[in-house]
Amino acid sequence: MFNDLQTLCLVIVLAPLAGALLAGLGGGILGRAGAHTVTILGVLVATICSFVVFKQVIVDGMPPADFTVYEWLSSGNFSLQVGFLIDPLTVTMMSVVTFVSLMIHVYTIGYMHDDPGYTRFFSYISLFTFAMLMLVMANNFMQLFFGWEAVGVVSYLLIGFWYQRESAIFANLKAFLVNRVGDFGFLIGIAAVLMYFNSLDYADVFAGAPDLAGQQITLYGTEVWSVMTFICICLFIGAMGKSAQVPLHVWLPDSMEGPTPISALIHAATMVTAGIFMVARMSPLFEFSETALNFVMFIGAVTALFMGLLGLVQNDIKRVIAYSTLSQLGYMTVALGASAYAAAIFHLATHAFFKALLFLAAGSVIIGMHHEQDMRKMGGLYRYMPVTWICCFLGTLALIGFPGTSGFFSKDMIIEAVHLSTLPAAGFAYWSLVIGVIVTALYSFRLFFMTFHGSERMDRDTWEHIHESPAVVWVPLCALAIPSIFIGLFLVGPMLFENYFAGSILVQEQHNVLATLGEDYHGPWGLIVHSFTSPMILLCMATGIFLAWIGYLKQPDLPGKLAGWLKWPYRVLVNKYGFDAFNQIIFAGGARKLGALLWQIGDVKLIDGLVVNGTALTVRWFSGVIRHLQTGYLYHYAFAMIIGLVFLLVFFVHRIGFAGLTP
Amino acid sequence: MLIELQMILPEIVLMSMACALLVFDAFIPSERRHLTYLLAQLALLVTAVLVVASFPQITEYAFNRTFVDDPMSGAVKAFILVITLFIFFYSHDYLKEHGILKGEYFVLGLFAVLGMMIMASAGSLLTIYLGLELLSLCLYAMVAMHRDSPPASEAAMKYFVLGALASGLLLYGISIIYGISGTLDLQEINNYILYNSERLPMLVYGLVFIIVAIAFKLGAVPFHMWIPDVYQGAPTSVTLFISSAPKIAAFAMTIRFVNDAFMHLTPEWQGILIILSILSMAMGNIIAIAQSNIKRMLAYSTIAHIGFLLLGIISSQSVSATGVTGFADALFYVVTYALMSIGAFGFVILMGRKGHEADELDDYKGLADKNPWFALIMLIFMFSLAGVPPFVGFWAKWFVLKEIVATGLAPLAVIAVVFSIIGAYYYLRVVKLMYFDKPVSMTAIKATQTMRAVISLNGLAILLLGVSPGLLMTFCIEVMKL
Amino acid sequence: MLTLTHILLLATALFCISVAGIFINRKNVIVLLMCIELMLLAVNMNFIAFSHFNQDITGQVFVFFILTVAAAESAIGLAILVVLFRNHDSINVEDMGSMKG
Amino acid sequence: MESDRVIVVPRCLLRIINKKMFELIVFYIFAALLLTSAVMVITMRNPVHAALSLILAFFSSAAIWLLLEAEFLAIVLVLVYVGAVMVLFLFVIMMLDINLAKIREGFIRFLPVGFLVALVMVIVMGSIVGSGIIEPLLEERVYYGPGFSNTQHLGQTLYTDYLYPFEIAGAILLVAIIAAISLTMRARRDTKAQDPNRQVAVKRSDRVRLVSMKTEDR
Repeated sequence: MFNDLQTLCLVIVLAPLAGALLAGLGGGILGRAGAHTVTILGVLVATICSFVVFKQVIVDGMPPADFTVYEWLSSGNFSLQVGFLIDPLTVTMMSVVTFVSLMIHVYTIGYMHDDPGYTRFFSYISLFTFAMLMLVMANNFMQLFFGWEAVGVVSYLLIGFWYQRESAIFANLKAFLVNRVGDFGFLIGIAAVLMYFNSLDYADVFAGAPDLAGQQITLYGTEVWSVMTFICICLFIGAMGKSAQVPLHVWLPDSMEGPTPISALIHAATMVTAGIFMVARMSPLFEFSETALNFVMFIGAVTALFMGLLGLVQNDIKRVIAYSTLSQLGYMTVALGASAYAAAIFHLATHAFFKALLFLAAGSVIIGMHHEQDMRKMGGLYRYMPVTWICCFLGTLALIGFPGTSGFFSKDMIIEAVHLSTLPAAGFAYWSLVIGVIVTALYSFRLFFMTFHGSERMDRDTWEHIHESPAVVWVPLCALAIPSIFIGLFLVGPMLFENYFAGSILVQEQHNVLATLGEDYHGPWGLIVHSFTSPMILLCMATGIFLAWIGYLKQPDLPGKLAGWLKWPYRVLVNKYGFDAFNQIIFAGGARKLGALLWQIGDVKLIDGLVVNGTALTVRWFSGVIRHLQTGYLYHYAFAMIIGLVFLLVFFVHRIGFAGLTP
Repeated sequence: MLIELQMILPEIVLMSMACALLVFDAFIPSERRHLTYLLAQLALLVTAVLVVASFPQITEYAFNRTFVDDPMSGAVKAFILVITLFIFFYSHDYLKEHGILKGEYFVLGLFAVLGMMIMASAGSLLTIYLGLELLSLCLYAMVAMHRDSPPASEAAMKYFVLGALASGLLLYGISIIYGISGTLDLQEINNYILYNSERLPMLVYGLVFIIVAIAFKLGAVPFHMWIPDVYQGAPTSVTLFISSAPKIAAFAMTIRFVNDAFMHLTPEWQGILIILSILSMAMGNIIAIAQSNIKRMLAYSTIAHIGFLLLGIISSQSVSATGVTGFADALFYVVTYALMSIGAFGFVILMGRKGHEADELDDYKGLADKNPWFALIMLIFMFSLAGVPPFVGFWAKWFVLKEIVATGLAPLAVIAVVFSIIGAYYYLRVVKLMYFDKPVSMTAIKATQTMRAVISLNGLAILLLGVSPGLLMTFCIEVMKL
Repeated sequence: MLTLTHILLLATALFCISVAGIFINRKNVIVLLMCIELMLLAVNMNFIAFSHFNQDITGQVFVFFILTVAAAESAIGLAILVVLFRNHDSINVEDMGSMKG
Repeated sequence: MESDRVIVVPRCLLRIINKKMFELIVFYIFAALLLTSAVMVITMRNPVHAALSLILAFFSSAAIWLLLEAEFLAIVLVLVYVGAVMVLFLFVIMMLDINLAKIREGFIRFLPVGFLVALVMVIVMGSIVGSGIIEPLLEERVYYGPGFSNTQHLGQTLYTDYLYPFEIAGAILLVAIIAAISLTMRARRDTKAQDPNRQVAVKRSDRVRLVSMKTEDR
């Protein structure tokens, strides 16, 4: 039995890898059909095997398995292995990943049909599947980190897939650099884990966590931190990069430069959830640091609310959904902070379905509109694209959490859980999420109304050619619409309130908000009824929809006027709070672009007088100065050496106070 | 005496073969110059075999303790010889292509290797100094070797004057240490410091001068000024040489000083090195962003990497057992860095042709369209230098960071990480140019088959070491059990 | 009475003068080479002083080697100077600034 | 033989100056000479003058070395340095036709900064060295005295204890020779000398180039 599982796991991981290698290296020989056959076959095998393992673990109740497959490196007391940890959390993720990936593969045949990089593309997405599986199945930190990096690299390749576009390359570089920030935080966290636990295996680390809970670390000078807080915050910085939390979120909206449905699915349904998964996996560590949990919750709340607000002013249909993704990831992060890990994973699963649905619907609209993505040039499409219209409507309902839809269950549970949480950040998080509900409803219906209702604002040429998308596009839409509506109904009970994640997630007694919630749980219908009896959330939602109805159907000139009145807030939103500009200066821009960027910032008068401007000026001044230190003249070089010498002498010899030791 | 001679057999053989080569080269016509090259490679190979065959298991001394034979010296010599094999290989193609193929290049190269070997197994301040001078003099001459190139002679002059200044500082420091302790023997200095800690300020006075000279050789800020100009001005084959093997030798020299002689001054030299390390990482990474010449960019990248290497040396905790791995990390770092560096500069050679150096970043635009395989190899070099897994550069950084955190210098690790993020930008820019930009000219790579094979081998070595770094790391730990 | 400190101070002064010579001089490379000789002379002074006051011949042995190396060094330095002059038609330090930044 | 070494000094002087005082006076004289000539080396505008000042510096330090009983090295300094290295310097100065007028321009305006830094350096280093905490290892100063052969002692140490460094020094000199020759020796382009080897080995392809040209349209 055990060995069977081991073989099965190896097959799950290696099948996509084999597919990727065959398609990538032998693409020329295999041809297009050959390439997509081998990769789909590989992923199909992985999917089936994943389901088998899923059945064994969840249905048959097999105990969690943790085994090493291959010892990679052993030096001194430090060793690295490739190993798998198979428990409910893992198998859930495995199934989601392989299934979504399979869908991507199939969909790609149609979507990328005319692209010259066809085989390359298949190779990438198969490689992505492999990396993601390594990540979720890891039984140690190092393997997790490798999967993590590999996912990042493939994502980097995919964002820049259409490298002829200047913007794609820029987005590409940005994604990579921003993720590096997170990754290095992550790496320091892992190094700290190794230092304090002397092991990188989950089992050892989780077992040792309670002993270390009280230990302190002196960071700098007199700054004393709890070890667990330090480790958890470092790890969470990694999660912030991958799961796009403020302020490391900037790469995600730009990643929409990649091929539409594929990159959207990866960047909405699978890859970005790696951070959420990781924190859930590390729950035995996070549970020992309330500071870290507060931090997580705070960051999540900020992301959920403020990224949602940004969705209000975007006019590109894909970008609205991208910001909505950020906001929903924020909801998941808040759930993690509230120790409702199960709720986070649950929202992750439901979100995967309805967000994929919305993206594909957007893709369908874009195809119908002949690659027009600006919503200001749409309107009234329900007449021409009925199927897309219905599906989009259902997806929107799920997204705003309309009672009964899957989004309702997952999101409502998160809000309730936060309400019960006793952490200091919970108050702020709760109100952020509640306001977030209004915002979600508003931007979702804004998108819906602007696209499908109201006056027809497209030009005549486009108007003549609008048509419903072909079956290869709308069939997957319908296929996704069904789980978007119903899956929550079936999963909410078992996943949240029964012993589904037994052993894989640890929650301490005093944080266990889900258990408290479970005491009042009377089946999914009870939840729906409850939402009508205490209707605050429902009212928020209705407000949002009402505002959207007023602003975008009844009085379409109102938003413009509003923007005119509230100039300053509007600009702040349009400029995305200045994050992009800031990051460009600090991280991505480098010395070259500084001048131009400073000009831009000065031009928009966005953050005049704020820290950013000062920092940017300082950096520019600094880099300008230090580059000129290298004058090319010999005497300056010698001078620098002597100044360095004199400085060291004064600092190290005179400081010791040799005078006191004079005989 | 016989045993002593046996211990320095590799050095004797190398020197004899270098002299023989010198005579041989004078008598062969210039069109058979490649024979000189082959013989030089043979000399390296024979020496390498001798070093490996007589690999020392314990520490032994010879010639009144001026010569030390220990596992570290054996390992460092072996690494230097192997790296130099690669270097000569790339150099031969370059020199031939640019019409400056001269026997002296290889003779001086062999003498430089001899100097490095002497540094690696120096047991006395005198031997360190002489080894260093032997190396430096060869390098000065090699930089100026391309006699008709104005930048080369300018670079050589700058290198020479600053190098002489640095060796003057080194000598001043040595004289102070000698005056206080009354000996040149590293081990005896160590003992003296142990029993005369009340004379600390004077010893630190001498130490500062010595560290400054080490910093100059390694290229740590603010003693780095020669590096960009020399790297840019020198013929690429010489740049390739300077940027790799001598760094390993300088590392060995550093260990000889800080571990063999000044182990009891650890807090002091650590303090100095921390400052130098932070400055190097900061300046190297920031200024590199503004460069448009790839040789100059790689020069600043060297400076940044030296900062990281210093971190590895810092992270050894004085005399405790954990200190061993700190030095081992640094050895791992410098060896893998040398491998990446020769790869990157070798690539510049590969891209160039007669009358065209291919040292501007624009020359790399659109390489992926013209030659996907070599673009991939360059991508490996760049990613590895940037520290992206699974390439070996990542491991080098990882081991150092791990040790620096274990030493209790976590803020330093954070600084290192921040600057390597900034640093990733300019490596990625090269990748971006290769993969996403339109080519400026469609001239294909014009290089020999063997050159292509060796550079591919170099790239694959970086990948392989990245996939299984354990072997090399275990070896480094083994030899650094000082 | 002549003490060690006397000589060390003299050597230090000489050392500083020679180092100053390297960065004061902006016109003539050949004087830079002379400054280097001067610097080595200062170091030699140190060694000989220590050798004398410690009654240890090792210091003189070191000076012997420094003299040897310095001779070799100046030979190479002058050779580079000649090459430089041929290429630039000048040995002006300020003319050597083509590489910077 | 002691009687031969008598130095005639007026008795009145001997009363004031004992041997140690005398040593100190000699030291001060030559130290002053040394520092003056060193300053001249770095300030002289004409390189020939600088080289001559350097020679003076070598002479004065040789004198100080004699005071410190390093007779062999003092002689070597004069013979090798003044006799060979400095001559080489002068030779190169003469050989390169240096434009003296250009060298004289703008020197003074850099002087204050350089002087200031040099002063700081002197203070920083001098305050350490001059504080007197570097002491000899011996309690009392010992002289070898007249009967002792410095050269023999040095040679014995050099060829026994320092054999290995001695060999390395040989290698360094060899490198200097190779480098100096390979950098400066070049076949003169303007000579009319013939190389029979090349004349014989010439092929048609070296001399004649066939060019295919498009016929011109009329």
